Amino acid sequence: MSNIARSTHPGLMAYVRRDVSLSIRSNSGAYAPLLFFCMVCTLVPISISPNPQKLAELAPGIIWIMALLASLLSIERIFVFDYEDGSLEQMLIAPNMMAFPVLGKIIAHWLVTGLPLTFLSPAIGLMFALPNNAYGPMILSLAAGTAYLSLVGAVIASLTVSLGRGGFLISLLAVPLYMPILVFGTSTVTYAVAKMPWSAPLATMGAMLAIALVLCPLLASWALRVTNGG
Amino acid sequence: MSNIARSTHPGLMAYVRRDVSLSIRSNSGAYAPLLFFCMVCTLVPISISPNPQKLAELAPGIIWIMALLASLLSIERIFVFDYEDGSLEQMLIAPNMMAFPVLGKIIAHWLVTGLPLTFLSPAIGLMFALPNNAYGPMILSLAAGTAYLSLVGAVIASLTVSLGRGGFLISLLAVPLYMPILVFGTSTVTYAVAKMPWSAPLATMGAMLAIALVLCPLLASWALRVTNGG
Amino acid sequence: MRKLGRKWRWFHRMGSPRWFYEITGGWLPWLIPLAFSLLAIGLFWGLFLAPPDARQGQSYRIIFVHVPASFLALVGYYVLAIAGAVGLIWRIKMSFILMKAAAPIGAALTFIALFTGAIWGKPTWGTYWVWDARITSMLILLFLYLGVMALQRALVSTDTAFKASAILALVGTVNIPIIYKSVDWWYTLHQPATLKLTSSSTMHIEMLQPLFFMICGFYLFYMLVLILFARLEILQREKSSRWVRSLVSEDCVI
Amino acid sequence: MVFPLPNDFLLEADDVSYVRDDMIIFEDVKLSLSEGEIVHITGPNGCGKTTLIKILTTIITPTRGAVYYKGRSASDVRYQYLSDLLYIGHKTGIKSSLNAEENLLWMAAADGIEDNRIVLDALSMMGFDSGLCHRPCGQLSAGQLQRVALSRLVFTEKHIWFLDEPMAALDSVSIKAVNQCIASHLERNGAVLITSHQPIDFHPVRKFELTNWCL
Amino acid sequence: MVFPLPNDFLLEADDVSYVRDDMIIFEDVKLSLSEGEIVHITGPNGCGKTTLIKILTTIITPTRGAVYYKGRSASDVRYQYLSDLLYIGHKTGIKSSLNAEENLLWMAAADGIEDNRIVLDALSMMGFDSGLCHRPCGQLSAGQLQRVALSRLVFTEKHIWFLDEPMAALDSVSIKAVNQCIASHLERNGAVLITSHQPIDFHPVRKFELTNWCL
Ligand code: HEM
Ligand SMILES: Nc1ncnc2c1ncn2[C@@H]1O[C@H](COP(=O)(O)OP(=O)(O)OP(=O)(O)O)[C@@H](O)[C@H]1O
Ligand SMILES: Nc1ncnc2c1ncn2[C@@H]1O[C@H](COP(=O)(O)OP(=O)(O)OP(=O)(O)O)[C@@H](O)[C@H]1O
Ligand SMILES: [Mg+2]
Ligand SMILES: [Mg+2]
Repeated sequence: MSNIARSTHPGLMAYVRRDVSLSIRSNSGAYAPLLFFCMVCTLVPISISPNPQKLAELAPGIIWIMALLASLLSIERIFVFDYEDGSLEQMLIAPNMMAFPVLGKIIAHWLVTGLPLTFLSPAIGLMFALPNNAYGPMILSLAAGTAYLSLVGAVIASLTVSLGRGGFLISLLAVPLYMPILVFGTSTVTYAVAKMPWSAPLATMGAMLAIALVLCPLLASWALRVTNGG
Repeated sequence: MSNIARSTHPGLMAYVRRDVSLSIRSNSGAYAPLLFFCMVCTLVPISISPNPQKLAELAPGIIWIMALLASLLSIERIFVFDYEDGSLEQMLIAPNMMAFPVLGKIIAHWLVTGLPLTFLSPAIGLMFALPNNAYGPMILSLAAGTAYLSLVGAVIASLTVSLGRGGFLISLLAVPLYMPILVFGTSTVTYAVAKMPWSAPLATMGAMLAIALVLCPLLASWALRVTNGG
Repeated sequence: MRKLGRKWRWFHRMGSPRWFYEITGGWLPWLIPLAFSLLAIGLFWGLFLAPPDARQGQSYRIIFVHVPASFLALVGYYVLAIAGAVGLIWRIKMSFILMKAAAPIGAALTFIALFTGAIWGKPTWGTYWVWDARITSMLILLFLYLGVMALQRALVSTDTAFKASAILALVGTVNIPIIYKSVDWWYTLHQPATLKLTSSSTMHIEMLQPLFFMICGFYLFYMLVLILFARLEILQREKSSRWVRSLVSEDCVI
Repeated sequence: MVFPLPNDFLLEADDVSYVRDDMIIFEDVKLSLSEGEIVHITGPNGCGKTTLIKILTTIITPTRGAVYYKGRSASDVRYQYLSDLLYIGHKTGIKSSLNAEENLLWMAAADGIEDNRIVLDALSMMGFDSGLCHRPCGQLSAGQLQRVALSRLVFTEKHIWFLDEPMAALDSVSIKAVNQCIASHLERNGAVLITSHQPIDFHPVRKFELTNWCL
Repeated sequence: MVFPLPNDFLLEADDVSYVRDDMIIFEDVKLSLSEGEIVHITGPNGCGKTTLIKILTTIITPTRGAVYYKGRSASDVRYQYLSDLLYIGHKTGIKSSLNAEENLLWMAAADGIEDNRIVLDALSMMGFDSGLCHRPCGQLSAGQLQRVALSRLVFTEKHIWFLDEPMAALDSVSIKAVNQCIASHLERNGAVLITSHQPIDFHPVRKFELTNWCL
């Protein structure tokens, strides 16, 4: 009896599916971080300058900062609801490596935050008069970069999960860790705008992503155990 | 006996004191929105440009956007904790005009968000090489503007309170309403930078603040009643 | 209940979804052909008969969709807000139903206005998007519509959803003039008016006539869709009532 | 109804109905409460006990019907009514970052009590260990938290008590303490409306059975 | 301990102590559970019942002592032990945006059950009205929610059940249903560890009294 239960326990993909559908069901919907991204991007021309030339200069940095914020502000919720309703305790006593469910949840977070944001970024680029040759690098850097943000953010979120809505605490802890990827991400795009070879920063991002993909789920599940008293 | 209870029921100032002390006690502390403001402002030179001249140009807009975000992201929590722990129900059956407690909570929100942020803004301005003559108008516009943001945001927060952490929904609803104050706020500062008379936009902000001060607590308490089934 | 005066009785009967459903059922046979024929005439006239523009050539013809859509997108918000206010003040359910119906239509029209404007911008301004005062405030209008829809959808209890989104619509109305003013003012501050929408006074009379048809057609079309959406909502909300059940058993289609 | 009902009930629900999302929760509920009386609302899970209490406390507006306080519509004498009622629901309004004493002091302020001696006495009467007083309430066990919330009963001066499952999570010692509070309140001519799935042992308790309309 | 204890208890807590923030919650607790046995943990509020259950389920690591599963340290045979236990605590792990069926299906997947017929049967056995199935769980009453959570008991194939105050908020009909589940589980040689402030009416129930160390 125990063997059956073990082999069929919901694994990585089940968690991905569940979390994606949960955030689609949730009140604000899966499009929420996307909306935030759009809303905040529209603030920029209004408060800084509507001049297309100036906007084009700002575009890479602004798009990247806003993507970072959208990811940062939604990562808080990756574990906190599970903590509050008791699902996290059930996850802790599930008979499998906890890193898999955790990775599943991280992937789900990226699927509802980073990925749609990446797809939407060309529209924002258009509105910000970004030059044509920058779109490709922008999309690639955002796709890899937001995945990294989700991974690293999850570790921070698992450390602060027992604080309830730690809210801004998470931003204090996460922003320093996010900085390197922000630098490489914006350089990829600004290099492309300046018609310089942009593959070096992008490759660095890829390498960082690969390392994070291995380490972060392990670290996050460890942190979850510790913060729950284990 | 009922009269005593009525006259002594915690009023506006009691709520201000309580909410301020609650957010000082909370895990992330009262300094949280402030930290967020600082963290995010530091991202700008990294991702856009460290050039002081460019930064000076961006400064009014960036400072204002980040102040708006800090206010927006913290206003969500003005009623949601009270909703979750049942304090809001107790507020609804308190024998006094509900607009007073609500105004008290709004003032408390401003005291822990808008006001410290206003005091901190000169430091950010300094880092962004803002010209000297712009500091006064910046402080004045931020003080009035963040108060307006807290007031209008509270109405939106009360509409979404029953959605739990509606999270980003609040940003969709609030940002359009925040736009005018953003325009006037940044204009005040940019006028000052350009050595033009900046009293007109500031006066407009003052007028908007006065109207919001009267209407928003009423609207918010009405909305709280409605969203709780009344 | 207090005895109602005659006027008030009429007012409250109008608030009954069933009354609305029955009366608008009689309008539909007129409204549908009228709206579609006006649209057809306007489109045909505008696209094929009207002369090309002196400066813009053929591309200006998008005006026949763009202007009516922009116009009704603005009007639509007032419909939404007034319906919400009436519902809140007089507690009329029908008014809330109309408000709920008005939101997606308004959002769609706003989106059409933005989309056609963007398409038009490419040949005339050489770019799809520019942060012009009018365009920006149109974008904000879209957000306002989306906000009302999202709140409506998110609140599960229908009564609460109606009241809350009505409050939101009201707050938005207060803000629309402020938004418009502020954005207008912001634009003129930052950038000299290099790009300006061609003013209607310069428009040729032969272009104005089909435009007039299109605007009337859009108006009727708006009414039509609003009524259809409201009827659908009524059927959904009153599905357990006797009159809707008998309707369904008669195999009536909306 | 235009005229107030000619009676002396402290509280009366007159043909109250509530419909939520096209589902009738209950219909035409008639309920009255006099001074010195305790009414125990019973009924299966989901029959609408919590909803009824929230309607009586004016948090929720009923679809039809009205609540009368001393013969006058509760919405007419709203503030007078509200300043005379105490409601402790499933969610008790305790802040998890404040400790027990601070929480209770805030609640006591609603009764015009600013004295922390009274509050500490109330806590010890409910069997709340004074050694826990310095801890934020978020670190208390389920029962300890409920004890803190119910300490209000010791010092409140409100007339009508609405208690929604106050005994859940309490051990037998604390249940006795709560019962004692209720008994002395009834003696002082107070009125209590209580829901509980556990039996309540007062002799003159009037049961009010809500049937399950949903089914 | 280096060697596994030479006995056949299904579960055993061996001199478990727990200290939280320099406060001793309990010390040297010895507890054993055999197949077909039900143990009722009692004690006043705050004596550490919930903490003890969390230690037994390995969520919390004890300060001293260890838990043994079939004579071997639970941390050594961790996955085997975990795949044999079921824990329903104060917080039940129900998602408020999913409906009852969806919630249970997810939980059933942990037992290798993918059949929604089984889940629906379980719900109706716990007296959960099928008309409520389409509603998100956030819209259920306190007792209805608890019924959904406890429906797991009907179909689970786990051996050891840990139930932390399962009866809170339940009406008498559902309490009977839960008791029935437990009874048939015991007959099938399962083991149950339960905390409850209400009396539990099985005849061979073994009480385990936790004393309040804090005081
Ligand atoms: C995305 C971009 C655009 C948006 C959001 C937009 C929005 C609007 C709005 C709100 C109106 C007012 C409707 C009314 O009050 O009757 C309007 C009218 C008009 N637009 Fe656009 N527009 C856009 C692009 C363009 C472009 C590119 C052109 C052509 C160069 C254009 C030409 C016109 C004209 C001729 C009118 C009618 C003039 C009037 O009645 O004042 N628009 N547009
Ligand atoms: N998160 C926490 N942090 C610190 N102390 C805690 C925490 N949770 C519980 N405690 C303390 O640990 C002790 C045991 O708590 P526990 O929840 O195990 O009690 P319990 O026996 O389940 O009580 P109840 O009958 O009220 O449910 C209590 O004194 C409580 O104050
Ligand atoms: N927020 C809500 N939205 C929609 N329906 C709800 C909501 N809360 C409760 N209900 C429904 O209303 C009915 C009455 O709920 P209520 O909480 O009043 O029951 P109750 O008698 O207190 O039950 P319990 O004994 O379980 O506490 C239930 O059928 C429930 O499903
Ligand atoms: Mg209840
Ligand atoms: Mg416990």
